[in-house]
Amino acid sequence: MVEIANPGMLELVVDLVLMPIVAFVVGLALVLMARRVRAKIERRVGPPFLQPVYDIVKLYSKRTQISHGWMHDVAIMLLLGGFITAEIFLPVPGMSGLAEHGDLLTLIYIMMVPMLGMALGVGDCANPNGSIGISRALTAMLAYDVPYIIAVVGACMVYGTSNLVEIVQIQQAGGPATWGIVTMPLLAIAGLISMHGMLGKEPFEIYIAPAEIATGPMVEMSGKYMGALFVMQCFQLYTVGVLYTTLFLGGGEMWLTFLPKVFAVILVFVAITNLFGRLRTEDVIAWMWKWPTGIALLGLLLVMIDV
Amino acid sequence: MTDAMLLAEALGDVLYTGAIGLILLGLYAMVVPRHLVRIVLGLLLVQSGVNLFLVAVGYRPEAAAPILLGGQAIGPVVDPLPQALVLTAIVIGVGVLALALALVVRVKDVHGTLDSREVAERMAAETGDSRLMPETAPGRGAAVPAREMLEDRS
Amino acid sequence: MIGTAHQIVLPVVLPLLAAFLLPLVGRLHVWPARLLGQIVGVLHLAVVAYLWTLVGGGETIVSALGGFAPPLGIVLYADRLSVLFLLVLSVGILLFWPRREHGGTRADTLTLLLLGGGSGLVLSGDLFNIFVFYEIVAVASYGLAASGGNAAGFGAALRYLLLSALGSALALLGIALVYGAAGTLNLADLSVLAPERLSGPMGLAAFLLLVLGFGVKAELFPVNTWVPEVYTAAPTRVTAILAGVVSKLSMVVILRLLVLIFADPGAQTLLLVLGLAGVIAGELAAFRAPDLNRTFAFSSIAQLGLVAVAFSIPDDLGIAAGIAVAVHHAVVKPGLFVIAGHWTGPIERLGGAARVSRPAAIAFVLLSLSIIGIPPFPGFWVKLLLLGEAFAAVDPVYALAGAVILAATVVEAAYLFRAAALMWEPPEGDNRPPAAFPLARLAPTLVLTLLILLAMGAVSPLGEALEAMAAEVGDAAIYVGNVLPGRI
Amino acid sequence: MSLLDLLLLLSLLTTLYLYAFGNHRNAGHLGMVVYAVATGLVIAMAGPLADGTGAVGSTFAPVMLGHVLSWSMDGLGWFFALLTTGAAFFASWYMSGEWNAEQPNKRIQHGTLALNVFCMLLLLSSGDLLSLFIGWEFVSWAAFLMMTQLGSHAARAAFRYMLYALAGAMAVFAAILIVKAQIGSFAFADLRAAVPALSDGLKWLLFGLFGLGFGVKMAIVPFHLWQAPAYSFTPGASSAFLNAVSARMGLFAILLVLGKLIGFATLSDLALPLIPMDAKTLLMWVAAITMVVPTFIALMQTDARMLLTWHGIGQGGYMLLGVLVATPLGTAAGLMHVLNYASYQMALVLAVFAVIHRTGTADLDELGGLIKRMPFTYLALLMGIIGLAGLPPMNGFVSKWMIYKSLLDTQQPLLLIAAFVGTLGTILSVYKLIHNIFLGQLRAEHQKVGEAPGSMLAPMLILAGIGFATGFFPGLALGVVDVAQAALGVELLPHGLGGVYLATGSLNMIWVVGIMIGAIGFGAFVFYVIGNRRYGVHQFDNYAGGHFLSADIRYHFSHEFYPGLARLIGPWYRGSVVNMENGLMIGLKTAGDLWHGAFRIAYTPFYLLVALAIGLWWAGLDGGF
Repeated sequence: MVEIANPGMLELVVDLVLMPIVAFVVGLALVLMARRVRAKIERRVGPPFLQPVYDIVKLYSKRTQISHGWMHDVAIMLLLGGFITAEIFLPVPGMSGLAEHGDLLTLIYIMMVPMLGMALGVGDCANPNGSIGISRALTAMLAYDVPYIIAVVGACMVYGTSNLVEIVQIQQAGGPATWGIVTMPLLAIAGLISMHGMLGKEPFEIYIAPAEIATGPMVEMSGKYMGALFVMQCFQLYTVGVLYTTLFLGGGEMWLTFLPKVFAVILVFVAITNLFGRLRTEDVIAWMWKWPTGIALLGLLLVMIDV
Repeated sequence: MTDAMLLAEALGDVLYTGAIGLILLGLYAMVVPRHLVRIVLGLLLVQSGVNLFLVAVGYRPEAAAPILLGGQAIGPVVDPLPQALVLTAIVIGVGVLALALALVVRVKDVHGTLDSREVAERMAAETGDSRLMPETAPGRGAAVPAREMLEDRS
Repeated sequence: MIGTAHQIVLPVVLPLLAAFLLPLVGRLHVWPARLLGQIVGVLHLAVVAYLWTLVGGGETIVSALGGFAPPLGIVLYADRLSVLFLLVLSVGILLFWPRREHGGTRADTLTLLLLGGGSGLVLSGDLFNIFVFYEIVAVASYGLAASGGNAAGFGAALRYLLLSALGSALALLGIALVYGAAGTLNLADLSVLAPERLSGPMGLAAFLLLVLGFGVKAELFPVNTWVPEVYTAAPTRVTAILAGVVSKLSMVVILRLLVLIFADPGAQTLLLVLGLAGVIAGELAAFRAPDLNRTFAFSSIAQLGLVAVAFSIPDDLGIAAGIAVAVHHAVVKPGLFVIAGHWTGPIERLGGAARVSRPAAIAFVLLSLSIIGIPPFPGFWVKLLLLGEAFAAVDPVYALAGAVILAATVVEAAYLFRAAALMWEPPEGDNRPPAAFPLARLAPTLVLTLLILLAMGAVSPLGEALEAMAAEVGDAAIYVGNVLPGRI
Repeated sequence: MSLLDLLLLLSLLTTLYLYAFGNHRNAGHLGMVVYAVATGLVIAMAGPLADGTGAVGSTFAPVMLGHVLSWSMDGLGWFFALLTTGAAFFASWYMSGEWNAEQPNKRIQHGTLALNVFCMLLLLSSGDLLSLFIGWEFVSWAAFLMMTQLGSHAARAAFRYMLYALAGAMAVFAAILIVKAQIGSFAFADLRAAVPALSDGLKWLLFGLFGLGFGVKMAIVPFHLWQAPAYSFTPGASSAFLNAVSARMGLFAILLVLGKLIGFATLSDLALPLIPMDAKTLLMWVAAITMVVPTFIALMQTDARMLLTWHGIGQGGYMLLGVLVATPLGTAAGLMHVLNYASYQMALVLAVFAVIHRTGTADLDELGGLIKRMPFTYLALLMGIIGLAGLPPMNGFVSKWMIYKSLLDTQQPLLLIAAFVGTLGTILSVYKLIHNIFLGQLRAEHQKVGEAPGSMLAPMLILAGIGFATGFFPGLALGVVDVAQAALGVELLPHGLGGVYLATGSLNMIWVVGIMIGAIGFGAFVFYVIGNRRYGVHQFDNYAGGHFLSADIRYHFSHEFYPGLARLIGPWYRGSVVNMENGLMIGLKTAGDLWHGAFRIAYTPFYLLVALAIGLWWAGLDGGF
């Protein structure tokens, strides 16, 4: 049995409180960045600095708050709870929270909980548009999770551990030459593509398809239900960015170098997003299982030869 | 070696050849023709051949019949046992042949034919096994009395 | 030893005498004749039971008929094996004694003939007598096969007769070959002379002829084509006797020949090949059989094939396994034929049978389970014995045979349980369920099922008895020593 | 009289009693009591078994044909026995109330359940290869009896099962007879001692025969076709019991014979020619294929029961894969998955049958919206699918995590990816299950449907609760697993109440679940306190593109739930194994027809002649004419 140095009580409480808050705030900033960049590309001015906050406040304070059943409500709690849990198991500079008590694999699974919660809630709305959206979203998940998991497994093999804290330590101890993106470039590429799919941005946003299925999962969401989705988006951007940074970009030794990496990752996604149209569901799978998966398998092969 | 002995040896060979020939002839008659009486006759030929063979086994050149005259042996005799056996076998054979012919008569009565293959088909039809012969079968599981089938054919 | 017990003659003489007497008595009136037949049947059983008390401990009775000492005289030889099969014969025939059927006492006469001939067949210690008794059994069985009075019965009996008579003729040829080579027909004498005079291809050819000849009744592989026809066309009781008992008697003869005279690998291989081919052919054909009667007919071909395979294993335990398979089959199959005889017609029409007559359906399932070899039924222990020997044999061919038998078991289960499952289904479409089973008709099956269930509790003693018996049978020296003291 | 005697006797008497008097309305309650007592007996046996070498013997040791049959239960059997009696307890509970009152064939249901328990206990306590085989046959036929009870297509499925099971049993039979012929004994210890001396060919043979025989029961690919229909068309509690326990007998036997007697280490020394793979890896890949293929078949099912049972096959693959990793972590993971799977799968099957009980259908295209009418059943099903999909906080996550981790630690990433792909398929499929039954529009004909009765709700909710509890505190289940692991001779996995701590990554479910509960609580706080008040609306008050919805309008997306995926991977379902099975059957039938025809058509002496000619030729050849 490996003994884990338990953090002091106070430190833990601070981590528990701070980590989700930091995630939320950074997430808001990331959303803002995404919207501003998009506006720049489209030669618009873009929203003001606090626009994400305004949006959330507006949604929560709307009068029309339609609930379609208790699962609909619980879904919202699961969304928020799932991501908050995920943040606590995702180490950031200075705070490793509970990352020692649950490793990378655990984190991946925790990240599926809000997804499932949302799927259940949407299902409870009894709107086929929503169900179709979920069907497409889950199909897309099946598509992008394959290269994603290959990348993650490859990374675990390279680092020889699935403990996130140690993964960060290994990269920081060895400097940029030991960063994932250097030691396993192919896996890093595959990971980038699959995480892009995870964010559900173009060209992988068939599950929203406003003109076709009326925004899919969001079709029956209004008021604070929509607000919760918005909050979820903040968390999601943050989580994906941090996870990628942790796995392939050396993680965070300090916030000053850490945050730029996270923003850079998201910036790549945002930049790519605006270049593409939308792929059909089966095309998403076919493409995901062909290119990123192929690259990832090749990368894994190299890793296996190496290890 | 005298001529008589040579002749006797040759007789032994002739006996064996004849026996085998009869058996083969009988087998041919049992396998190839479809007429029941011919088949029964084939059986007769086989039995005769076997009996002849059995006699030939006991044959010794230049030996006398194994009959004791006045309580003393008269030089070399042929083996008496096969002859006794053949006697029994002939009796059995006659019995079996009689039974066979009796059955042939009954078969002709009930099936109206002496063609062995037709008999087989009719039997199959009667006992409900028509899986392989749709053209002759009156229908699966339908037990058609033999007499009626007879009339159908005439 | 030459026993003084002349009761050994009784099982042969009594029924034969009665068989010839019966038609005469029948002229006067039918019922005394029938009564006579039944009394003789029971007496036969009593004598056999008495014989068992004499040989049960491992003793043997040798009786030279007419006072001529062997090898010249005719010998009857009773050891545990022969008395066991006498017992099977006697019980089987009593259980399926002809009821009131048209034709007066004809069936009774033939049955008695079968009883006497069969008794002679297992007791004879002499090749030619075996032939004679075999013919008596054969003639009786032709008559019985035709006794159903249906058109198919005559045809089947005729075809059966032709094949069987041809087989007998060939067997006689085989006997002639043996005699020509060895100059004697006494089994014990032959056993002494065989290694010297019957070991070459001549011996093998003789064995082939004998096996093909006697194999007709034993349902051996290529000469069993009469089986489905006769078993379908003949009355149920005849089918039960022929499949259950008579076929085993021929197997006993083949066993004696194999052990005493032809104990060489060539003969064993021959028997193995024929037996295995019988297993494959029987199970596959049964798989596609249209009705229960044919299913069981083919299945008994396969079971007899198992017996042949077991006997071909050059080991006492192989013999034990063979005897076990034979006896087990003799108990199970007649019971199943009774069910098949009542529920004729396509298997697909069996729907609803279990509702109509639950005891019959349950007996069917139990007997099927035993014949497939599912623990804890006796059939399992029988198969364990057989396959254990097959896999333990030195020659890997036997392991292959074991594998084939295992595969055949699956096929066997497939066709038996297809029928069993149908019985619990409602009738298909507009079909009516099969006819209800009168308990009186089912009685033999119930008795046999009970026997099987009882045997479950006595597997070990039975097994030990079998092994002792097989050790005795498997040793040719014992036989020779008993018949011809002083030759060894 | 030992505890084992008592246990076997108790279950035998229960079988007889329930078969005779199973129609009584209290039969279910009696069953509960008996199985509770049996579980108690099993637990009482734990003491001497805990160190891994002890065993509880039976005084019943008949001598059959010179072989002494012995029964004694070691830790491995104990583990599965606990599972069996526990599952039977819940199954009996389910059958004790309203269910019991409405079934036409109560006697058969109760009787076959008791019979299955008895036969399984007999198998699990077998003390030598012969008694193992006897137990194996017993279990097969008892399961057949259970499956066939509803007749018609259930009987057909059961018949198919029977053929597979018998073929497998024959393979096992051949294997034990070969063992007997080679080492002269049926005893476990003798086989274990003799294994190193056996030749490689023989080891391969034994591996193949045992693997095939036991694998059929586990429904490993390509012997998987029978299981789903056979388990699905069995009535409620029986189906749940079969799902939870029956196929695990195959795992038990594999663990016992291949794992303990022959040894997985021996298997990994058996190299295949040409490709760099050994027997153990081969089996692992079979397990991996078993995880993936049946899962994706499950995805395409439209019957809820079939969907679940197909997943059951896939889950069996996880267990097999876990134990085959053969490290302390892997073995513990595989064994723990057995327990976990039993808890959530039973809950799932029971919930689905509760739905059938109320609505009369399990067709996923004909249900929907039942969350409004059967919320507690929904809850049980929800917890079940979370377990099945292997997501936190349920126990399924823990065992799956351990399996992944063990594969990662032993450097087998490809198998890990296969396992993960299986999990992804599971998530898709279980969402379809819960969505099509409980979410979406409530159909007009189900407006008046009521919640399942308490006697049916209680077992499934408790089972789901067990799933949650052992997810929260995996140490509870791992403690039980330790006994089996010790018996297998695998080093014990160090674990705490909350999970395992390894140098390469740890899992503490107390923290994970605790934080999750807290975070969801915070989510609830945010939801209820912040923002404006919500209000519920009727489900017809929906966005419908301008249409007015009414009860007769079908406004539910359920048929072909994953059209995009189906379009892409649809052509991959080529049914190769089905074709193989059909081909085999056709071949068999053709061969049968040929022989049958041969017996029928030709004039018979011809065969005699041919045989004679061949025989004489051969005799001449043999003797050198």
